[in-house]
Amino acid sequence: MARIATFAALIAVMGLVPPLPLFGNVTPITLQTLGVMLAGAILGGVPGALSVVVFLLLVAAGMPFLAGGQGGLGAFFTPSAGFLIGWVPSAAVVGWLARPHGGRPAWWRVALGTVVGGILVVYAIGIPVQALVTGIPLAKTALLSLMFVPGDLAKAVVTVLLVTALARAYPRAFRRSGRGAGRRPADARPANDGADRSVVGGRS
Amino acid sequence: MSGTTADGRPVGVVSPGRERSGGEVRRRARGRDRVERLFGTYLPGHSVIHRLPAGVKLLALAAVGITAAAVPRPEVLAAAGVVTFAAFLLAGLVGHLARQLARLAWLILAVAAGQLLFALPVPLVVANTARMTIVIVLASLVTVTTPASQVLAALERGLQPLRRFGVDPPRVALTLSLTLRTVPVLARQAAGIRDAQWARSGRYSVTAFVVPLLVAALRQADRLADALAARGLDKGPRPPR
Amino acid sequence: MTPCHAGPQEEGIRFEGVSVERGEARILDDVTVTLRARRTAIIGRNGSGKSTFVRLVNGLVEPDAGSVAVDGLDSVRERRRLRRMVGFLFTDADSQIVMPTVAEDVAFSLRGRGLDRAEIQRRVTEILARFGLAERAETPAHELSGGQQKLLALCSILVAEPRIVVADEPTALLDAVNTRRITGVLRRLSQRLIVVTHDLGFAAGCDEALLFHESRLVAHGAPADVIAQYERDYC
Amino acid sequence: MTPCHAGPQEEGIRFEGVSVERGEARILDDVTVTLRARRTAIIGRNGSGKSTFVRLVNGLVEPDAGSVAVDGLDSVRERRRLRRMVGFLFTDADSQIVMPTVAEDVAFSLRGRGLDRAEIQRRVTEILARFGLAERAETPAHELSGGQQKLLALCSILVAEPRIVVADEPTALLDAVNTRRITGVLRRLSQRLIVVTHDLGFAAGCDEALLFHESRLVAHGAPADVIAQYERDYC
Ligand SMILES: Nc1ncnc2c1ncn2[C@@H]1O[C@H](COP(=O)(O)OP(=O)(O)OP(=O)(O)O)[C@@H](O)[C@H]1O
Ligand SMILES: Nc1ncnc2c1ncn2[C@@H]1O[C@H](COP(=O)(O)OP(=O)(O)OP(=O)(O)O)[C@@H](O)[C@H]1O
Ligand SMILES: O=C(O)CCCC[C@@H]1SC[C@@H]2NC(=O)N[C@@H]21
Ligand SMILES: [Mg+2]
Ligand SMILES: [Mg+2]
Repeated sequence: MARIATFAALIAVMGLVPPLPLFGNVTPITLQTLGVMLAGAILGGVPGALSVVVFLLLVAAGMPFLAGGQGGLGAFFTPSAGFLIGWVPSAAVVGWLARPHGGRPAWWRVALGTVVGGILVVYAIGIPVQALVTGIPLAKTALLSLMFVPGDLAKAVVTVLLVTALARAYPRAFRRSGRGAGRRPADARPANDGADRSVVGGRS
Repeated sequence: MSGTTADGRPVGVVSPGRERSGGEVRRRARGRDRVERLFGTYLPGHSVIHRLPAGVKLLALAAVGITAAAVPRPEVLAAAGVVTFAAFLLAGLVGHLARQLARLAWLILAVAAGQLLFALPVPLVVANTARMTIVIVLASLVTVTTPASQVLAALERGLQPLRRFGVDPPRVALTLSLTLRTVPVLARQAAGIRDAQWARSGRYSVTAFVVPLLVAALRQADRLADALAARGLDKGPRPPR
Repeated sequence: MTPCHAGPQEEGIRFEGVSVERGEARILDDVTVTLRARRTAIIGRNGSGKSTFVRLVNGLVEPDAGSVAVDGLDSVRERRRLRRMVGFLFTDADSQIVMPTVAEDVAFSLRGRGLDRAEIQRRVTEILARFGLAERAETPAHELSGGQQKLLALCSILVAEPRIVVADEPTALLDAVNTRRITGVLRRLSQRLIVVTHDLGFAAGCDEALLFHESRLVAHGAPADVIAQYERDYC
Repeated sequence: MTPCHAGPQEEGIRFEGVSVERGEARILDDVTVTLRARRTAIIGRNGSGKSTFVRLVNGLVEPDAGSVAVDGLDSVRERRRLRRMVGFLFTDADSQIVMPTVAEDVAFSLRGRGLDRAEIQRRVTEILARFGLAERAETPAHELSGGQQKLLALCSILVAEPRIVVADEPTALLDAVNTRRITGVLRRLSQRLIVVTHDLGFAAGCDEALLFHESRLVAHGAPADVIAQYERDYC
């Protein structure tokens, strides 16, 4: 629960970075998608998605946590509402693809997860909703949304780099079980960081 | 885990509308602005709209939103527009409506221009844009007339039926509060990291910023979990491995 | 020293052959001791295992070998009851405060005790008044100064009426005045106190002291003697 | 006191009528002073404005009124040059460490100076050896102990060869040995040093001291006098 709350807060903090409103489109480019990808990749599928849910509930309650200090129920009726909703399954899919068995993810899995979950899933929900709200035909809306692709790909790359760097900087991040997970006989302890090179631990 | 504060207000947030004596109000006004910026966009007041239960407002909003989307006829939209305007009048927030519309202007224009660009018929463009605008400003009316704590409490009540699917509303409410507490903590850490990074290299790089921020966040999460445990809140059952 | 068949009535905090491991490392190694004094100071170098040791008291850390019993309650099996008995003051007030506003944070400690709202409200107000925070009840916790945050953390602990207070470096980062204020409050507590501190002056004022070095308990006795040993052998 | 037409050759860190505001609050109020001593201590209560004051030195905080000049360089206009001249040790080592491992973190300070890899590597190894961290070069920086993290932060600053070192509460949370170690390093620095500290003993060993109270500079002079005033009037 603490991690879910903290990552929800992290997504909010990333909203403090000023967004880039691109002329000609009504949906801003924001760093928050990076937060969503990270939540999925680091927390895993379900907790990652839950942290996005928590974040969105707070937005709905009126917190100005969206890019550019936006917030409130109105946010769920703008053209970008679908993207917001899409963040929930997005984090889940990123988590499932990146870390199907928990533990430290392989870089190519993170890459796969962020592209499929972090980009495709978000677009799959966001673009139709935007088309619906604005009344602009789906195909044209999709065309407009192409301008997000470079930014989102960059965020996917950054996520891969970050997850790899984090694994080095703070290996505890990916421990399968948190601290205090209960008593285990000494010889059955899961592989720790030092054991990475060994075959113990059965990490995928 | 009752999900309420000491004085019986529901979880969460400061109630920025609490009255204080005259001088105090002015002295605190600035601080209150800061609170509001961080903790929500409620504008205190005593109108009928302010006093309506949060749940009623949320349901009304949903009703208008769904009707406008399902029956996109000019007379329906006109009626919705009138209702919305009347609600703002009742709340005494016409000024806020104007500001809100001004803020939305670029969005409205962009949406309308986009549709015209794609050669949609003008009446349809007007209807589409009007529908979107009405729902957004009506939603913002709900937000500014309802303290965030009430919205959260209504949410908690609204989640009750989901108990059957394993949702634990008080736990959700608690998580929301924890998040609110954590936002300023992380924001301050983020500022510290940005300062340190600049002081050392004179440039900003995303990885050199986000890696320490992630580490800080994860540590904060661990410490928060410890603090919760120490204060009597046991961690939920771990999923079996 | 302590009889092994001690019943649950037994007073004191008993550590029996306690070891804690993290990865390959033993961060606490075979500690056996019983704390009976009213105020116990824990001293030692950075990384010597002090925080780990006090976290055993309320089950935040579980022993990998040995056992911890507080007044006869096992720290693992009776963890839930123990946590009600022990108030824990963390070094970093930022992570100790879990709710957005001052009053809510104090009220959080009274959750799930079957108290009604008015009663919770009464107790929260009373304790905030006692520590001079009454006016700040509705303030967001992050707007308090460092000293006030520590006081809030103390309020949130004491409102739950613990039998034992554990404080891990309670005065770090505080100025002279705030330090005096917090140590004054801690000294005057009626509860049993276990305090980890680098402030040897404060340690000297306690009733007993423990010295840790490289994961081992190396001295236990009168503060003056233990401090002397610390300064002689490990500084 | 200081001539207004001072040229860029001027030595010393000159604050001229500096105020800093945050919201309605003045967190630093009309400070005029010139620091010329080799080691300056800044003391005062929590929230008195000490950190704000030292952050002016390398342009992390910009004055809302008045100006700051370091050896004649304006802290706002010449911010980039200043940043290279000033090494800043933050209170919280956690946020100061920006790269995953010890060696990478030190190397980060040498980025963008046009040094080749071998040279960077050489300097990093040298400074780590000087501070006893050579063996930990490949360790994740966040796994170091508190004292080691502070040493790492110092390495990362000194490797860039600053002319001025600013340290904001460098010994908070450290044990007696690590405190002595860090203060020892700071005392022996050849650079000019500005240190914010609650450790009045350390302040006493500096060449001059500044006392802040409620956003104002209330004393400037020999450490012994300034400390005496602090203890007399503000404690
Ligand atoms: N979860 C953990 N995983 C790995 N190592 C740990 C963990 N917790 C603590 N340690 C290590 O155990 C040792 C003892 O830590 P502890 O926090 O008990 O020291 P301490 O005496 O409180 O030190 P300080 O005075 O710096 O607070 C340290 O070397 C620390 O790095
Ligand atoms: N960004 C900010 N916004 C609002 N207030 C601030 C900001 N930065 C500092 N302050 C306030 O300015 C005052 C002085 O802060 P500063 O950090 O300089 O104090 P300090 O003397 O370093 O205290 P300490 O000993 O606790 O570190 C404090 O009351 C603080 O709350
Ligand atoms: O802040 C909002 O109102 C929602 C923003 C949604 C932004 C979408 S998410 C996918 C795409 N990538 C971006 O950077 N922005 C859009
Ligand atoms: Mg400790
Ligand atoms: Mg400070």
